[in-house]
Amino acid sequence: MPLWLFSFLAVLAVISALGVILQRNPVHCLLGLAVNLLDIGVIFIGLGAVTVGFLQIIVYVGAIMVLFLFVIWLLNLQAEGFGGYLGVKFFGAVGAATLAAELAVMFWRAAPISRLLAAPAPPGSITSLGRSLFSDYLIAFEVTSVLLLTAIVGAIGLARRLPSSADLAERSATGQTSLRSASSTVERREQIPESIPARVDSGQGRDRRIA
Amino acid sequence: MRPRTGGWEHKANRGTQPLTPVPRSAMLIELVIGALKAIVIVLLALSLAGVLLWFERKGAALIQDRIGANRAAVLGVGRRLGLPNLGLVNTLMADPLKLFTKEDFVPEGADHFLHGLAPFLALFPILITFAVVPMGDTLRIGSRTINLQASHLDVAALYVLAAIGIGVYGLALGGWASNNRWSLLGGIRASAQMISYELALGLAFLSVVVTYGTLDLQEICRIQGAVWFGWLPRWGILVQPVSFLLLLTAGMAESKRVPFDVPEAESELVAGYFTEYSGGKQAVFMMTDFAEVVLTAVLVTLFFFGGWQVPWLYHDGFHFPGPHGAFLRLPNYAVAILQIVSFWAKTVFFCTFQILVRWTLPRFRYDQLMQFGWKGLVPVGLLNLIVTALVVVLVGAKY
Amino acid sequence: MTREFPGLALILLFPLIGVVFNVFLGRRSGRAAVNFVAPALIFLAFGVSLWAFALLLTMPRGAALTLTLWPWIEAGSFHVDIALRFDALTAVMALVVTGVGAFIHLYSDGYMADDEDYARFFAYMNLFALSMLTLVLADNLLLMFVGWEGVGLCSYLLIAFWYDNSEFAYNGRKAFIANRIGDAGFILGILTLVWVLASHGVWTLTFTGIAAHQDILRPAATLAALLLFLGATGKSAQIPLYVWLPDAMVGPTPVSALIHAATMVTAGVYMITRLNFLYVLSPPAMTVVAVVGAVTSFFAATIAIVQPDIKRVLAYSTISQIGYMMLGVGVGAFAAGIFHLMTHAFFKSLLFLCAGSVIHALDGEQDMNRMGGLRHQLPITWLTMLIAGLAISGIPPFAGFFSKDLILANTYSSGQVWLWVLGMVTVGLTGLYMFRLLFMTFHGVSRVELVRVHRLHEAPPVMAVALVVLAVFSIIGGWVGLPEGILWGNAFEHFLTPIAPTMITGPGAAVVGTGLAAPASSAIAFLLALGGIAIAWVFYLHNPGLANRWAESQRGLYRLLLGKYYIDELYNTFIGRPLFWLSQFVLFRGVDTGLIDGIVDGTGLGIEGSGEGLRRLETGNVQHYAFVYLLGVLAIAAYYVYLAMH
Amino acid sequence: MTPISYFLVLSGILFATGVVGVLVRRNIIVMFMSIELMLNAVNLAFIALGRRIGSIDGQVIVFFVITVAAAEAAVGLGIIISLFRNRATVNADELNLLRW
Repeated sequence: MPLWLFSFLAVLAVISALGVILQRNPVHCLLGLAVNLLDIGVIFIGLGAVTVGFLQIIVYVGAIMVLFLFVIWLLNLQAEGFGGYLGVKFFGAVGAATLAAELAVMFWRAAPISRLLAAPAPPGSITSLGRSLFSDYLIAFEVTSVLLLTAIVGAIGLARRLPSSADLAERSATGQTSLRSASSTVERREQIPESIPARVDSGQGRDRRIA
Repeated sequence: MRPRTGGWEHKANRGTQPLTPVPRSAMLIELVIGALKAIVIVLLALSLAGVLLWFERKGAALIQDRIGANRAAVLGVGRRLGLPNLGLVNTLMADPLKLFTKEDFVPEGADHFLHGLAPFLALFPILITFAVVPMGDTLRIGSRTINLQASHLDVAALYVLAAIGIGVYGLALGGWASNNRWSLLGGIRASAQMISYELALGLAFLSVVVTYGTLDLQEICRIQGAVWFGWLPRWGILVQPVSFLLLLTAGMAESKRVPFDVPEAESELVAGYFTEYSGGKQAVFMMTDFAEVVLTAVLVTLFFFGGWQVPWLYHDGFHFPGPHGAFLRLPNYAVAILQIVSFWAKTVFFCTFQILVRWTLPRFRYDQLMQFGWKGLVPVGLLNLIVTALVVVLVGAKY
Repeated sequence: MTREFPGLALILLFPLIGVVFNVFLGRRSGRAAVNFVAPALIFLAFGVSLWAFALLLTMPRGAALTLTLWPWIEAGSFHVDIALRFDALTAVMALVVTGVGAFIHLYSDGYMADDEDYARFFAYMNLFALSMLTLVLADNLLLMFVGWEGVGLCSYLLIAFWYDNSEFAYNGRKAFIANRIGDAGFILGILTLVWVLASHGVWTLTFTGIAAHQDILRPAATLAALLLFLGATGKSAQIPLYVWLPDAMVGPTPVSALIHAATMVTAGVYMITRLNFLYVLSPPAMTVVAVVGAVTSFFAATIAIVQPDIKRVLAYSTISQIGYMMLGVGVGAFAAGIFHLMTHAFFKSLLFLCAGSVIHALDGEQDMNRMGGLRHQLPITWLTMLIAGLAISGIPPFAGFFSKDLILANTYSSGQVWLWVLGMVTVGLTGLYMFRLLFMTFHGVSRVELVRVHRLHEAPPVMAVALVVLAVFSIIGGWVGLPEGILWGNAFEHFLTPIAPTMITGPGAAVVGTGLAAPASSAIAFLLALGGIAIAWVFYLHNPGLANRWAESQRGLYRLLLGKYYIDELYNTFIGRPLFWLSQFVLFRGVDTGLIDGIVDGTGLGIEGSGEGLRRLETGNVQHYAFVYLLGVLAIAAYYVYLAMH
Repeated sequence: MTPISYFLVLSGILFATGVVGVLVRRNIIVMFMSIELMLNAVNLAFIALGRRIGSIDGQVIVFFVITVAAAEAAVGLGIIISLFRNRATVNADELNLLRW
């Protein structure tokens, strides 16, 4: 990867990362993160890890970030004010800066890194990656599939809205039970749209969201 | 300061560098050719999108038994010559002109930056996918062999998926930045729909990729040039019919057009995520839609209809089937032209098909849409993938 | 010579199947299934044992069938396998356990016909068979100990089978505790052996392995033998740990027959015989065994004379007979001890089963003062019990005669004459209490309560079959060990000799063959037995009032005997109460509440106090935690920076 | 050609940026995003070092990290949603039930 390209990408990465932590509006933070991830994906590709780079873009930028976006909308997050435990924040920032400095020194001067012999660039092709995944890392790969399944179940279990007793009482009172339970899909369809206008209608929603 | 770690880099790459440096002039020519290829394909795609806009209006009129666009004519030349007014001028010239000169309205309280960025964020990823679309095999000019593909990429299929995945942001952010409830709902619906159907799209891709054993679109086209029984072209549609249906359906859903147009359902959400857009930005959104139609058609063509393949046309001419098969020698440029024409003809056919579908089917309800995606297409895609993988393992990837 | 025989595993597998079946499916599959499966499996085990026995007979003397199932303990050089060994001694034991056990299982079908908890009963019974077979089939001391503990557990479970009666439950616990004391000795004995062997670099617990190192064992032989014998006194109900056995009679009668007469209580004898190579190294230990056996034998017989409870009489009789066996092995006549063990298994289990039949007929009545004249109503029971009585009394040609005579003759040969005298007296007492029991139960006037008279019934066929079969064995069972010179002579002893050779030790071993001849000893024993029977006839049949008058005149002695020498009370006063006091006031109030609770509470309070202070650190704010985390990361990174700089 | 240490230093800077985000921001979702940022910084280091030693293992690990991150995001966001339902806030300072 030529230095000019790296410089451009690195600067973009740092700016977008700063955007993540400095922007007040979560959507802007998210945008910063998406740009950052995209950028790092491109760096991966530039480093020869073509497959992983595209996977990073597909999975991270194309799916995980959109999920974040959904949640931000679903919770109707407003911009974050300044405040809280300022001491921790100050020293946290100082500590993180120290960490960055330490890492930089470490990477810059670490003897093992600079002493290692040069090796040919690994083939970044999907073939070698797949071969490695399905031979040396087969068990890890299979375990990952179990992990994903568990995560799916866990996410559904956590995020599912169980009808509260008040809801049930209301339903039975208005005689809607049979009607609703007859078509659970209708109910599910209504969930996502309902939650947002409801919060916007709560008065300050419009301003809060954009503030 | 030169880092101490710097030394190995040169050593590492010395082996991979060509021994004789490429002359500067040759590099320049390469650059020009590359740029030309990129420009040509993007222009072709965009003009096709424009033409589709016209065809959509006229086609809709045809199906709905009305006249359709017919207003603007240049000095009435056509009518004087007794030609029917096809409305070409007002859709291809007057409308864009109007759109780009209209006031660019941004609603109060909107996020100006994102509102302006969103349409381009939507269009851009779709356009860049065309970089890896092969329009033909190779063209030889003099001693130079030109791959008729703007950019050759091993993992082109992944690239296309990645680009489509990024395409969500334009719509989602556009809907959010407009500070409009309908827009936001439209944006949410759009992103939810796109993410859901991306899955089916990905599964269709995977089946195809497993079948061909490569992610390279050019390679996929080349593989489809073979024939069965000496006469039947081995197009993907014969091997992966389920995948074809999946890809077509999911692709149409990705372009958010009827019957999958809930994000912009005018009876429910005014105009969905671009309710608050006008002028040029709206034109860009519309362009995105049509570019997606083209993209879907291109993908279907590439994966299932041989891409630039013309039956029995090989690099040196036609080899017709039959026991005493005739042979028609063609020069290389003729072959290339035939291939390009074939590719675009197929693409146009599938674009047309999608537009016909648009005016034929009613809209899905939102829950039906989601159910169709998750409970219909995804399981079918998974099943198809499993069967494909099984067959490939059992038969061996002999395709 | 040994030979691999996989069938040995089957002997254990069948009872195991029974246990699993009865525990998990017993109640569900119903009484009929349980009644069929439980005995059938023991019969199958019996069949396999016979098969193995037949195989063994085809092999040269001293041969054994072996089977190593899997490694059990692997710790350094110490290695113990789950391994089985089927030699002549095991053959006798396994055949007795499975054979007698099978018929007792069959008998139980009838006996437990009215009990709701049949599945649990048979589960325990099968578990017992499994444990007992493990005990006798074990190839090493440790596996034998597993069986040893297993039978103890089953004994406890079955004594307290009707656990809703608190007294029964108490008796179960008593048996368990007495056994625990013995088991402690057993464990210490094993550890002594391990210690001695390991100090010479020998890491084995297999019987053959230990036997091969007699020279190493010699210094510790007395200690190990005595400790192991303590285990034997617990399991085999010898002085001083015999007290549990009479109380164990509250269990169902088949249990008494199988566990507390035929098999488990003889485990001690088996163990000593199995370890005969160890015991012969230590004449003092042998003497102790012989003396304890003889004294127990006499002591228990005297108690048996006056007990009114039919099963208690039999219980003391069992103690007395096991005393004989101990006497036999104590003087070195291991084969004789095992021989008596076998014949005893036949006639004593028969006696118990007959008693059970009587009790069953009388709806649970056990007091002989409320019986009498039952021979008309229970002819089969009467006849079989008479055979058993003759057998135990040592009347030829019944089984007991041969085995008991062998022991007495060997005792005499050993030169310990007073032990022989004690044994002889006990022969007379045996005849007395046994025929007292028979006369009071089956002869004379009926003292049965009127309500029970009409419901008197002979045992059902399944029970009767068991009685008859065991009666046959009580007659012919002794014929395998005829005195030398008659027909096939003492085939039993010859069979056992390679495993447990008769080695008469003791001070008078030199006088073997001199003085009193074996036939004379037999004659004396026979006459004494007849005398005992005659006395019983006089006291309880010819002149029924005489016994009471004698009791009146010898009040002190009678009370002493009736009160079982007040041993239980003695134990209670001198061991139980002090222990209880110690537990209550020193260990509980002092050590437990004071010291241990103090430490525990103090620890808790200390932790609570420090937690009270430290919990202020838990702000609940994630970022605070993350900050601390960051400090750690910084420290680690600093270390690597240091490395990078140097 | 860019030396590998440049990539590593970039990775370190991004990681530290993520740390700052986790420590400074109060919005849980933004904290979560910062964690993703840190994960990516580490991924970058893996890829760069994998390239450095000529091994595919770095890419494999990154592949797994991406997968795990997907699972983590799904569960984490699920937790955040149910948290929001119960407490009506995503402010980390207010979510301190697990305190003394």
